[in-house]
Amino acid sequence: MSDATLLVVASTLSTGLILGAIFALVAAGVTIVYGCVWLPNASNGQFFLLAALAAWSLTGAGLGSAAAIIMVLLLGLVLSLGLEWLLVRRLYDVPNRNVACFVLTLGLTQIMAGIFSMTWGRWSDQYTLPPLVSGITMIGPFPMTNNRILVLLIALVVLAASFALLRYHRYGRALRAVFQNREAAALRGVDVRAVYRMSFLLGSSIIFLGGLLFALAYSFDLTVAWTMSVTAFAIMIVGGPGSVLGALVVGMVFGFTQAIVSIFASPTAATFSYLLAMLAMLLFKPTGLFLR
Amino acid sequence: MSLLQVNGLVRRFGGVVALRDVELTMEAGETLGMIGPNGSGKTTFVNIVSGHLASDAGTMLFDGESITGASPHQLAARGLTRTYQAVRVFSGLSVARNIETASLLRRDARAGAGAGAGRADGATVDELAEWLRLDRLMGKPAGSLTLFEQRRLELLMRLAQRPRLIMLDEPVGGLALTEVREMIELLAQLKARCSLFVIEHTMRVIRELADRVVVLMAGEKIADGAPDEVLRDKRVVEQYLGTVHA
Amino acid sequence: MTCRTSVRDVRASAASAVLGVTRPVLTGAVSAALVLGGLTYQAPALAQASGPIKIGFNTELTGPWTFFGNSCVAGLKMANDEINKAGGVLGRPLEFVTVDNQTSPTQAVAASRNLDVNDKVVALTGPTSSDTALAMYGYAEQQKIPYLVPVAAFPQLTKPGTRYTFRIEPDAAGWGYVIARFLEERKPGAKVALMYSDAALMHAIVAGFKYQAPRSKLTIVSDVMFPQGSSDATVQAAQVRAANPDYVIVMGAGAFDNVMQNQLLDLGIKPEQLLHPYGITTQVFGWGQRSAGMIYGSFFDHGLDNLPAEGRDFIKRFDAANGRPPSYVENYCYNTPYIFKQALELAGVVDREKLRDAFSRMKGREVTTGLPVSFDKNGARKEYIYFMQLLSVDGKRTYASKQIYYHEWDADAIPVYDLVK
Amino acid sequence: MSARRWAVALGLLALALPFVLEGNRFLAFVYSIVMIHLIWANGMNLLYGYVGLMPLMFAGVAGVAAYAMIYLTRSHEWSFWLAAPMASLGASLFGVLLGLPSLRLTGFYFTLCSLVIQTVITLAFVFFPTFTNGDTGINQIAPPQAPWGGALSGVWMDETLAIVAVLSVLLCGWIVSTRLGKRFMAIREDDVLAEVLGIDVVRDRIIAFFIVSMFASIGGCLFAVTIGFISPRSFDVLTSLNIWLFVAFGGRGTLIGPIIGTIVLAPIPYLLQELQGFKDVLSGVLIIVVTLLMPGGVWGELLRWRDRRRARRALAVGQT
Repeated sequence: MSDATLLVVASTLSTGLILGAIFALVAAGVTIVYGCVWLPNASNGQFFLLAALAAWSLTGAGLGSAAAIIMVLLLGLVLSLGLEWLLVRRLYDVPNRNVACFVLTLGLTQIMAGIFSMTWGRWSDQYTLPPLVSGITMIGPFPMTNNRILVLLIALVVLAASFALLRYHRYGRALRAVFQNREAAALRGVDVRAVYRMSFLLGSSIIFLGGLLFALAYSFDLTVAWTMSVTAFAIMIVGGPGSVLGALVVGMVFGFTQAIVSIFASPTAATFSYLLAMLAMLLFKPTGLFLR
Repeated sequence: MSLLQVNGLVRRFGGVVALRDVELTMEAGETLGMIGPNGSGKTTFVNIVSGHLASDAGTMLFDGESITGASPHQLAARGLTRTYQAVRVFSGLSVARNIETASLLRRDARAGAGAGAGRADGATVDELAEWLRLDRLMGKPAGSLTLFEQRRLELLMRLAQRPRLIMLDEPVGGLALTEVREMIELLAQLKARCSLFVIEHTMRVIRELADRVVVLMAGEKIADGAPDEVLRDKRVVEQYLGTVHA
Repeated sequence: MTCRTSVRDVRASAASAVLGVTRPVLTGAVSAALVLGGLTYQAPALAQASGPIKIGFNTELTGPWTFFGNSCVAGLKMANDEINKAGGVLGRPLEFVTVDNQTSPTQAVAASRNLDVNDKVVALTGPTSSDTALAMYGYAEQQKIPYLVPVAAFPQLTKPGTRYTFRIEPDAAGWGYVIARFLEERKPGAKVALMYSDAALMHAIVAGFKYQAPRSKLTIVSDVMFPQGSSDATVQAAQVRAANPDYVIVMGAGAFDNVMQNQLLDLGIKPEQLLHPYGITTQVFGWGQRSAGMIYGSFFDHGLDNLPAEGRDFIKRFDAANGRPPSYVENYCYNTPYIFKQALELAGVVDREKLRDAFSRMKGREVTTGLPVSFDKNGARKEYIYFMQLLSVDGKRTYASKQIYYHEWDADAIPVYDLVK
Repeated sequence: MSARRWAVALGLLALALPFVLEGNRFLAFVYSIVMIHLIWANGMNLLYGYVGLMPLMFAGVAGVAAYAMIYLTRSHEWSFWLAAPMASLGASLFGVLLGLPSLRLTGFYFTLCSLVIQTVITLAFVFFPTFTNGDTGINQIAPPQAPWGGALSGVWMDETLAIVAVLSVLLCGWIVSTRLGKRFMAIREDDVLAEVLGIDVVRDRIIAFFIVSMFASIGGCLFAVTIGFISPRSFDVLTSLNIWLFVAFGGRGTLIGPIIGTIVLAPIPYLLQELQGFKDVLSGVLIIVVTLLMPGGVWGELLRWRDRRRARRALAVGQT
C-alpha cells in the first residue's frame, strides 16, 4: 500500500474510533437513564453542551484542561442531584412517566437554550478547548495527536467501567431487578428510588463526560446539542435500551460507517447511510441488538 | 362438520419445540378443556389458533373454512374470540365505552343483518350487563374495577360480539374462592349460548364445565377424552396431576 | 370526555345560533371580540412626523446565530450613540428598534411585520444570516419598505428586479470568483482542493469559484461537501492531503470550520496553503497560533493598510468596550447608521419611498475605511475584498495580520444570478 | 352555558377575530400563525391523542406538501386551490408510507423511529435542491388567488386560515365521534385487545396516518403562502416537537386541550420577542410547572378534577 492509501486507511480508523467512542459514551449515558428508569431525557444534548461550554469558560479563565474537566464533572454531579431532587423524582411514580418526562425535559431544553443564547452565545460563535496533552504520535504515515489518543482511552475506560458496574456490581444487580419488576424488587428490600436516583446521576455524569471529551477532540458550537441528542437516542434504541455493550458496539458501527462510506461516496452519503441503517435496524430488530 | 379442526400444528421458538404435531377437533356446542403443566404449550396453542402467532406447520379449519394465517380481527368477524391469562380491558375507558367498543364490531352488524342490532345472541347488551352484574358500574373507568369485575367485563365484551367460540385462558386465575364458584356458574350458563375452549389449572373448573378434556405435555397431546377418563389416565396422573392439587 | 360532543349536536346548535336561538352566546362572542379589538386596534400608519426617526433592526439575539446578531448590535449601538450625540439626523434623534428574530425565517417575517405595523419604522435593516435575510427581503419588497442589509452575502438579495433592498456586503459568488483570480496570480496553474459545509453561503462561494477556476487555469483536485451537523473531517482531510493540492479552500458552518482547519494542519498541510474566504475575530482566535501564515478573506480587519484615523479610532474603542478587535461584521453594522444618516439627509424627509430613491442615488462613504458606498440598479454595491495573512494570535485577546491583496470589481463581472438561484 | 354553546361561541369568536385584528397587521399575522398551528395540533392530537402514536416526522410531511405545492404553482402554473389539495394528497400518501413502521413499532420506539425519519427528511430537503432550493430556501412565495381576482391577502387570507382551523376542529370532533374514532381510541388503549375485538388495527392505523398527514399537509401549504418563505429549517424536528408539545401541554385525547396548548404556547415566541432568551426560559418554566402540576395536560387534568369532584359528590349523596 502506498503512503497515501495508508494515510486514508489510518485516518478512517482514527475517525471511526473517536467518533464511535464518544457517541457510544453519550448513548451509554442515555441508555442508563432511559433503559433503567424509563425516563427519556430530551435535554441530554443540552447537558452535553453545558459541560463543554463550562469547560471552555474555565479554561478561558486560566484553569488547566484537566482541572477544568474535574471541576465540570463535580459541577455536573451537583447539578444532576439538584435536578433529581427538584424535578425528576416527582416523575418516578407517575403512570405515564415516559411522556411526562419527555415534556418536562423539553421544557428544560428550552430553558437551557434560552440561557445559552444569553450567555455563551454572545461570547463566541465557536469554542475550542486547549488540549489535555500536546504532541503527536505517528501511526504509520498518519499523525495522530496525543490529545485525541487520550480522549479515546478515557472514553473506552469509562465505557468498560460502566459496563462492569452494571454487570457485576451490587448496584447493577439491583438495577436489573428494578427493571424487571419494580414491585418484586421493592419487596425484596431494594430501595427503588435510590436505584433510580443513582441511575440518573450516573447517566447524567457520563453524558457530561461525553460533552467534555467531544470538546477536547473537536471544536464545537451551540448546534451540537440536537445532533448529539438524536444520534444518542438512535444508538441506544438500536443497541438495546439498558445495554452499555450495545451502545458501544452500535456507536462504533456508526462511527465506522460514517468514516468508511465517506471515503467511497461522500460525507452526505455517509450520514444518509447510517441513518437509514438505523431505520432498518429499528424496523427489523426493534428490541435492539443486545440484551441488558 | 366440526366447529374447529386443527391438524399437525407445529411451533418452534429458536431450537425449542413448543408444539409438536397437535391434532384437535371441537364440535359446535361443545365445551373443551385443555390442561397441562406450565410451559406445555397451552397458551401458545391459543395464540396460534386466535391468530396472534404464526405456526411453523399445520392447518386450521373453523366451521369448515381455513383460518390458517388469519389475523385476530378476521377471526373475530367469523366468531372466534379469546380472553387472556392476565385480564385485558381498556382500563382508561369507562365500562360503558368498553362495551360500546366491543359492540362496534358485532358480527351480525358487520354482515349487515340489522335485525339483531343491539342484541347478543338473543340477549341485549343491557340484559347481558345485568346478568354479569355490571349494570351499576357503567360509568366507572374499567381500570378501577376489581379483578373479578374486570373478568366479567371481559366476558361481556366478547359476548357483545356474538361469538361462536370463546377461548378462555385461565378464566378464574387470581380469583378468590367464592368468586371462582360464581365464575363457574356464569360459565355453566354460558355453555348454552356458545362453544367454550377453556385452559385451566383449577381442576374444579374442568370437572364441572368440560365435556371433553385434552392434555398437553411438552407440546404434545397425550390424552383426549371425557373428563372422568382423562383425569384417571395413568400417564396424566403420573406426569401432571401428581404435581398439582386437584 | 369532551370528545363525546357529537358533530351532529354542534351542527344543530350552530344552526340555532344562526337563527338567533342562542342570542346571548352570539352577543357574548361578538362583544368579547370587540373588547379584544379595542385593546389591539391602533390608528392607521401615519408618517413619522416628530420624535426620533425609527428604523427597524431585525436580528438574531437568540438561536444559533446569537453571536453575530449581538456583535452587530454592539457595532450599531456605538455609531447610533455617536450620531445622536452629534445632533442626530435632520434635527431628530435616530432610533434603531431592535427585535429578536430567533435565527428563524418565520420569526424574521413576524418581526418585520411588527416593526412595520407597530413601530411604523421608515426602513428595515438587519439580520446576519442568509435565510432570515431572504425571508425579510420578501417582506420588504412586497410591502415596499427600504431594506438595508449590513451582513448577508447571499446574491439573491439583489437579484434583478430588486427595488427596495440594498446590500452593503459584497455578494458571495463574487468572493469565489476573486479567490480564483487571487490564486492564479500567486501560483499559475495551482491545484486547489475545496472543503465546505452544505449551506447557502458556501454554495454561492463555490459556484463563483468553479465558474472562474477554469478561466484562471486552476485545477480542482478535490471537492468535498459536508452535510449540516458533521463533526469530523479527518478522513476527508487525509484524502485532500493525498490529492496533494497547492491550496485548500476551507469554509465550514460554525465550529466545523475550525475542525476542518485543525484536522488539515494535523495531517501536515501547511498554514500557507490554507485559504478561508472570510474570517472574523472569533474564527481567528479559534484557528490559533498554529495557523499563522494562513490566508483569509475580509472586508475589514484591524490589520488593514491605510486605514483612516476614524477607522483606527473605531477599532480602539470597540476593542476597549468588547475585549476583542472588530471584524467586518461589526464594521458593517457600525457603518449602517452612518449610511442611513447619509441617505436620510439626501432624501430630506422621513419617507419610505423618498428614502429608497436616496439609497439608489447616494454616493456615500464608509466612515471607517473611506470606501465608497453606492448601489447599482439592483441594490448591489461595488464589489471588493481584501485577503489577509495571519501573522500571530495572542490567546483570545488579539491577533496580528497583514493585508496581502485587494481587489475591486463590478458585480456583473460574472453571471452571478445564473450561478446562484 | 352548556358545552355546546361554548363551542359555538368559541368558533364564532375564532371566525370574527381576523376582522377585529385587521387594525393591527402584526397581531393579525400572529393570529394566522396560531391558526396554522391549530390545524397542525389537531392533526397531531388525532394521531397522538386518539391513536396513541407520536409522529415526529409530522413537520416533514408538511414540508413535502409545501414544496410540492410550490413546485406545482411555479413550474406548472397551477392555481394554489388546485395545487394545494393535490400536493396534500401526494404528501399524505407519502405520510402513510412513513407511518408503516407503526405496524411493527409502537410507543416510544415508534417515536424514535419517526425522529430518525424526520432527520433524514430534513437532510434530504437540504441535499436535493431540485424542488427545495436546498439550504437557501424559497422566498417570495405568491399568496393564493382570490376568487374575485388578484391575490388573497390581508384580512381575507386570515379569515381563510381561521375557517380552515375551525373546520379542522370540527372535523377532528366528527372523526372522534364516529365508529372510526372509537376504533382509534380502542387501538390507543390496547392494540392487541382491539384486534381481538375485531378491529383491523393495520388498516385503521393506515387510515389514521392518511388523515393526519392531510392535516399536516394542508397546514404546510397554508404556512408557505402565509409566511412567503420556507426553508428546510421551517419543517425540522423542532417544529414537530413544538406541535407535539402544544398537544401534550393542553391535554392529549381531548378536543379542547390542543386548542388551549396552541393558544397559550404558539404566540409566546412572537409576542415576547423583546424578552430574547428570557422568553425561552419563561416558556420552559411554564411547561415544567404544568407537567408537574397537571401531568395529563391542562384540559385533561381539569376534566379529571371535575370527574373526581363528581364522584365525591355522588358518594356524598349516596351516604345521606
